[in-house]
Amino acid sequence: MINLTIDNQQIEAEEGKTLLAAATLAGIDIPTLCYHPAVPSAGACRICVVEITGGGQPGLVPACAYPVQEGLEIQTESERVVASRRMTLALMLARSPGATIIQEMAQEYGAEPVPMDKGDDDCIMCGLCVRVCQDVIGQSAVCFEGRGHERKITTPYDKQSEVCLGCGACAFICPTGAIDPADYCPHPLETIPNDFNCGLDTRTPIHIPFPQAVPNKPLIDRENCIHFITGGCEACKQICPADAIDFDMTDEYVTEKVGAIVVATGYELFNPDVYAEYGYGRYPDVVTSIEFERMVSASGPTTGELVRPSTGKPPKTVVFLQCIGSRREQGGLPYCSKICCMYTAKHAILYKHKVHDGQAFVFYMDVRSGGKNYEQFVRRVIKEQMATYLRGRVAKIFPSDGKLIVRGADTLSGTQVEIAAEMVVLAPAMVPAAGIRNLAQTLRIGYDEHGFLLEAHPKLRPVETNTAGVFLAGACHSPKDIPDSVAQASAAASKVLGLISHQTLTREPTIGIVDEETCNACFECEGACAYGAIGPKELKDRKGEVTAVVAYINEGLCQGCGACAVTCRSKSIEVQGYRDDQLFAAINATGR
Amino acid sequence: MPTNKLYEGVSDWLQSAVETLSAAGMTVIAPTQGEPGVVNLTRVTSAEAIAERYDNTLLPLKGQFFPITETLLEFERCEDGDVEIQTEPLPAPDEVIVLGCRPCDAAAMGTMDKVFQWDYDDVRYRARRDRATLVAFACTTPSPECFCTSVGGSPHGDEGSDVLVFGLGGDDSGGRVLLKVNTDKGRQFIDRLGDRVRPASEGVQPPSPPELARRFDTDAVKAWLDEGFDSDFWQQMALSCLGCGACSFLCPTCHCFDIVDEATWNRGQRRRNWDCCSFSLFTLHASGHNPRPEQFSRCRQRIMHKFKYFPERFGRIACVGCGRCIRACAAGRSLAEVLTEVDARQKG
Amino acid sequence: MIQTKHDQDDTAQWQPRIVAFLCNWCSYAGADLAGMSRLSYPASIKIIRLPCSGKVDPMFVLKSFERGADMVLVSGCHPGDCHYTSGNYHARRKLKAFRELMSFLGVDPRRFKFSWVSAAEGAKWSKLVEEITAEARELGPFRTFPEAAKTEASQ
Amino acid sequence: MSRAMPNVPATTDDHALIPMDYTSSKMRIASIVDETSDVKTFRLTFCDEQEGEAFDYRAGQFGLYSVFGAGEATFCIASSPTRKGYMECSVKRAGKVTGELHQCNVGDIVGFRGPYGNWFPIDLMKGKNLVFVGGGIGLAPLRSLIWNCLDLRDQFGEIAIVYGARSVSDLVYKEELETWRQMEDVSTVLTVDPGGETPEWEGEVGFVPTVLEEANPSADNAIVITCGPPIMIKFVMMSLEKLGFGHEGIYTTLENRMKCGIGKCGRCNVGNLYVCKDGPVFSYSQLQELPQEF
Amino acid sequence: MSPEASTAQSLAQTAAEMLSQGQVALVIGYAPTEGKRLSPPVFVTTPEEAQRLGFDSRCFGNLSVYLWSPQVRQMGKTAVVVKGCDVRAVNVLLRENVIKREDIVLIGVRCGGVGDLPAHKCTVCDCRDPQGCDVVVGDAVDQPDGAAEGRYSAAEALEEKSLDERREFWQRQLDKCIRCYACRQVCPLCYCKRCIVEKSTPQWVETSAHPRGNLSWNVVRAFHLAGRCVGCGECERVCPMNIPLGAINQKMAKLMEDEYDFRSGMSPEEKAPFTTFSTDDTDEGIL
Repeated sequence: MINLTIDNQQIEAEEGKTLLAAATLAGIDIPTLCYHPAVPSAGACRICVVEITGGGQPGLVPACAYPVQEGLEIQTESERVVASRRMTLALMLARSPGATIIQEMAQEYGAEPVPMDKGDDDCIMCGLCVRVCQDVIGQSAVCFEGRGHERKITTPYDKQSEVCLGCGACAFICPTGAIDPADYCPHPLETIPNDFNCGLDTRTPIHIPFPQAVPNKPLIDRENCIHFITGGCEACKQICPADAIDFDMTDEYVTEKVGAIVVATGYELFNPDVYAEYGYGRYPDVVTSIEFERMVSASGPTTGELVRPSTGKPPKTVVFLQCIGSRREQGGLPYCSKICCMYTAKHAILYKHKVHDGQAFVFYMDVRSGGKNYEQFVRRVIKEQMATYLRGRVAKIFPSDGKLIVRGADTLSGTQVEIAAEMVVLAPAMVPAAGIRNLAQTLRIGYDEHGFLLEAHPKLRPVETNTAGVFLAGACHSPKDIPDSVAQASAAASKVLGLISHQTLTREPTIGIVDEETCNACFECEGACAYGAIGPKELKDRKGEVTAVVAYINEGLCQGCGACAVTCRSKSIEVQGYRDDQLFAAINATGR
Repeated sequence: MPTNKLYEGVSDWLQSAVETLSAAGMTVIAPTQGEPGVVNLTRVTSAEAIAERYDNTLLPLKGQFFPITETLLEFERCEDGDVEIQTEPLPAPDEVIVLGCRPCDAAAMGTMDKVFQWDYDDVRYRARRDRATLVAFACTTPSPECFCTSVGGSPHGDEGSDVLVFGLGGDDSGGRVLLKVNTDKGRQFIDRLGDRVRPASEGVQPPSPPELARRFDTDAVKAWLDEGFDSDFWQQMALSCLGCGACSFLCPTCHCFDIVDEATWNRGQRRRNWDCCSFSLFTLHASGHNPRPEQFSRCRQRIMHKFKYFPERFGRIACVGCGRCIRACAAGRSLAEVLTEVDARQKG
Repeated sequence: MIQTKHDQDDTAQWQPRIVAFLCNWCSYAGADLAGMSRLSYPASIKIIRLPCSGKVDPMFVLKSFERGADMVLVSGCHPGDCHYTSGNYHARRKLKAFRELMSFLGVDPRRFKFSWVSAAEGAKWSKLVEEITAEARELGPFRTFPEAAKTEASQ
Repeated sequence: MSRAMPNVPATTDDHALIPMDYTSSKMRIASIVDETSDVKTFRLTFCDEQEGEAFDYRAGQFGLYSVFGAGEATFCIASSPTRKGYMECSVKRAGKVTGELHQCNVGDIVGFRGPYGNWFPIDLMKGKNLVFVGGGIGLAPLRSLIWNCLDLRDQFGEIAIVYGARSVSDLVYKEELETWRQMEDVSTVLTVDPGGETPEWEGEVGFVPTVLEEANPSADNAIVITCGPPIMIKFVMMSLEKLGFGHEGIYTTLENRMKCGIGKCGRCNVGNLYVCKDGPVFSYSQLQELPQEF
Repeated sequence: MSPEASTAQSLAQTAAEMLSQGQVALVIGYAPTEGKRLSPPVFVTTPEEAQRLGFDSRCFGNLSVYLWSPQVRQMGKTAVVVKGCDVRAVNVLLRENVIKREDIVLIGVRCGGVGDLPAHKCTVCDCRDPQGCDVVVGDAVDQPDGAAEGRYSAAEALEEKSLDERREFWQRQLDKCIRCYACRQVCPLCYCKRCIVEKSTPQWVETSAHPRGNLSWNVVRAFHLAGRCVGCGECERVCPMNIPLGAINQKMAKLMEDEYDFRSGMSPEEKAPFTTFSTDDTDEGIL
């Protein structure tokens, strides 16, 4: 360890560290522009100069490049230092008057631009981008070119660089934000829509899926990550101080033996663009309720500001349309999605909170507000928030003069209404999550024509399925609001606990039994079994010697369908409860 | 009235017989040609239907008296819990003439009679037997599988038949024949034929039977069987046996049967069906114990029964050498060969 | 004294006897739904409930005919919807082959029906039974399926 | 009526034939006793009173019982011919007919034809000491004879009964076993196989042959009647030899599969004998003459 | 030397070698015998007896039926003489775990067809050269031309008839059945320890040889062989009542080939149609 003094403070530092690193570790702030811990120092910008006042040769040295020495005494804000920085900044300000960080630092050090040719380049020639590209990314896509005032940062021959990966490390690291990688990069640099915000904003390949995500850790989107596309970059790995990046990590199939499965796959929204009359997807100001939800969210794309996507200005008139796809026998779904009435009312309130002078209209079929305090809530929206509820359907939405004309019927007054709206919010139907049929078939549970999963009995066994050990919770079963989902989830959880709290499993006795005397061990039954419940069993005599191998049905896995029994030619498998003699008697009785 | 008397039949005696007997309300059963190569006993009303040339019928004569399946009784469970039982009526009393079985099959009825009429008299068998007259046609061309002479029979054997018919022309039946009356029943049959048969002229003798080599000696066989129960011969002998019942079902002397109920929920029949000692389940107890668990022990039983047990019990061999079992054997096995080997073993 | 069913067949009131094998989860529930929905259908059908159409052994069908059925129906879940994943697929394959076999042996294939009826299809069930009953009535009593010979074997 | 144990195989000539049409008499189940988990004793009475009065049989004979629709099965008559007016059989559930019979209720009608077969040589047994050795359901035929002898107690010498089963719950006729135990002129030894005893069990624990040897009945002027599982019989015979019993004085009864009961169907044929006609009762010396196919 | 004599010599030599080297304990083959309609099976346990082995056009039998006989199994490792068509039965037995490949030795014999006519199966044979055998003997033989067309001719001839004609035909044929079960016993694939007809609780198939019981028996047997029958024709050959059982089996085999592109016994790894399914199976005829 090396002892030295910085700003009269005794500190210890590892040998080989720079003064800058040692100071930063000690909590002493030394400004710099061209330094980054992941990039070898060059001492290019001279902002980090400090004064050696003792213990060595006195003078100004760049803190980012000067190694610690035993007994060194350093001042970081001495007059000489400040003067030096002021001069440096003055020169920089002259060259790059537009760079925000330079403006700020210049102001801090009281630097005035020197009277020379005013530059218009934000680049301060620190070369950090060149170093990161060469030393960290290893590509050397950017370099210095020219001499004197001709000197600039560019790609070889000013052409888009074939070696550029488009990683953006240069842009990321540039202290003044002077680099647009699109200038250099031959690869298309697409923006990635942020799914959580319904694509209303973008995100980087490395991102945290949504603010409440658990665990709240960033992840790499492999499909968009330069490293996974080209094999290069790895900038994040170089930069990450915690060394947390592991490109070799892959998605895993996790196999767990479980005693119960709760299916809670939730819902998706019906895609309203099938209804051309509403113009969703064509008119930017026609949004779905979930998009609206994100817009008014403080963590959303507009940080809670409600603006029209087309103009960025708050909408003064918003029309909410309920039952988009729901309760529509033809061209839609016959069922009521149950939650739309209530969230639309909530949205009307939120809207008024965001846009005080705005007017909300709601087109509805019926207001279904069965639930504790639900009806009162809707009444409040109508009375206190002055939302206009119109009973009827909207026939057409079309743009006109920067607005959307919503033409619909008010069936209560029997009139045609036309509203010039600045935003239209659609409340699409709830549909089961994609892939639900595959899942249901995998789990051998029933589903209805829409894909909602079937409970074992609508009244008596509402959270169980016909497959023992599989339970349902939430909107995978039917449209549900949050309290209903929580209630069902609680019920499912308690069913699971009830199931696994016993030492032994109680199940229906309807299972296959093999007659070991007559089993031929052809194992054709194995092929017929959808549950993998059939396997070989060794029969042993008293001495423990294997006398025969026969089929064995695992009574925990068998569901009692009987496909094996039909496949068995020697009729060596009986299904309890549907035994051959029982069925024989039943068939005999048909002849009475 | 003396039996063993010879009569001559004129060339159309057969046609006349069928017509006369049918007209008298009798049932005439005769060998008829079915599919190519297959002759079986069926009811006929005209002599034209009768097969002209045949070695033997595919199915043995026994089925006429001991059908492959027959109803013993019918029952019905009534609503009040009672059961109504109706014993199947005995076969109708109209007379049956079997016209043209082979001497071996007729002889086999002697074996059948023994078992169905000892101690208990099987009335169903008895009724069918009593009403039937057996008119056998002597064999002219025994088939290569025939071995009647080895078991005490002959292509011209008398035993069992009421009348034995010898063809004097080439055919079995069509031309001029000599009818030998063996029993009173046979006499009655002759009487019914009227002028189509007449006492044979003096000196007319039946033709001599065709040559049929004697292949083994039943006394030697019996002697070996007396000691040979535990011989390893049986295992070797039985290896190729597939355990089917073709030999037994086609055998004119095999008589094992099963009694089963066949019913819907409230009514049904109790039936008697042919069964076979070669079947693995034949002797299986409900407990799972099987006194004859291996195929060889069942093969042994079949041979022992025919050539040792039955003779000991009833005084005659339960085999007439018709050769059906050899013709029917799926594996090409031959009872005659087995017995020839047994004979050879006994004789060293 | 002991009559066979056909002794009574030729009356004007003749009703076909249809034996139906229904899977527990779809078709039986569908028939149940038809009842709950107060849909009526002919009483000619005699239902035997099984866990799955895949449990229908061809012997059941054979035995039903032996016992005097004029028509046999097997009904299960629609393809893909089997409670046991694939029982109905197994049934479809086996019973098609069985129908072909019976037809080959001269048994009228119209006497053997197969249908998909889901738990939600009470209306389909009642309509189906109406239709097949009408067809069975048209086909008339199934006399051709062999009974045990009344007379003894002629061999 | 059948004859007892022919010394010479029967032929058709030596007596009048009995007509046989295989029909069954109807009998009503008068009572059912659950002996063990799979054995029930049925008491049957003839539906036709006249038939009932004419019915006579001897201990050791059997009959063909039928449940209409299921078929016929053979069981020995388990009650004593000295007890008139009814007949009993004990049936272990094993196959189709026995399974159906177990489903029957009191009042149901079953079929019966019989009695068939020979019987225990009770005339030879008079004045002799009797040793009954039974195992499991094999007590049923012995029970007929035991009660027969007990009902004519003064005609016999000492009577000893050795009976065992796999476990206490497998013992049949439990009440009667207790009655025999209480009788002063009958020595009754009951046993269960090791492991089959219960805490309350007061009898012996051990296999029947071992217990028989311990009981050590005298071979003098004695006749043994035994019935049980084949393996038990085998070891009982060895024990009896040790105890000095001759083969002639040991009788047992065979249970071959039968269909006709009258020496025709061929199933019970063993050697030149028909178990249904020449048996089911055989002396041990007779059995030794037979092929071992029973 | 005639081809038959040279085949016999190779068979005898092969079998004698296997037996003397202890490779097998038993060789099952054919013993052609003068004056017989059928060359019966022979069970050879010593090199000397191997001289009895031979092969000619009377070797109808499918000897694979003996491979699972308990007595044969007791004797130890067994070699069996198989024709190309018999190998198909062996393949099914392997597929259904009845026998293990390591327990048997297959001596294939190239066959130019059996029977006088020859048999139908031989005129449509496409497997005269035995596949998958440990040893193959005999001279090369030609496959008959156009084998595939006539493969199911017996079934097709009946298919062309009307329903009533077929009913009439089969009633007459099946009424002949005497329930001797020779068809079952000779079938290499009827290896059930307890045949369904022998299960009495309940008695699905009536044992009486009346028309009802006979139809049930033959339907159930045909169904149990559907997708398994290799068309060896043994059942039809041995039927003492000459019932054309082959036509029924052909019908089912044709269905399997038409619907599922499946021919049984072509390899031991195949999966039988009735142990699996396809979601694409036809819904035709389903209401």
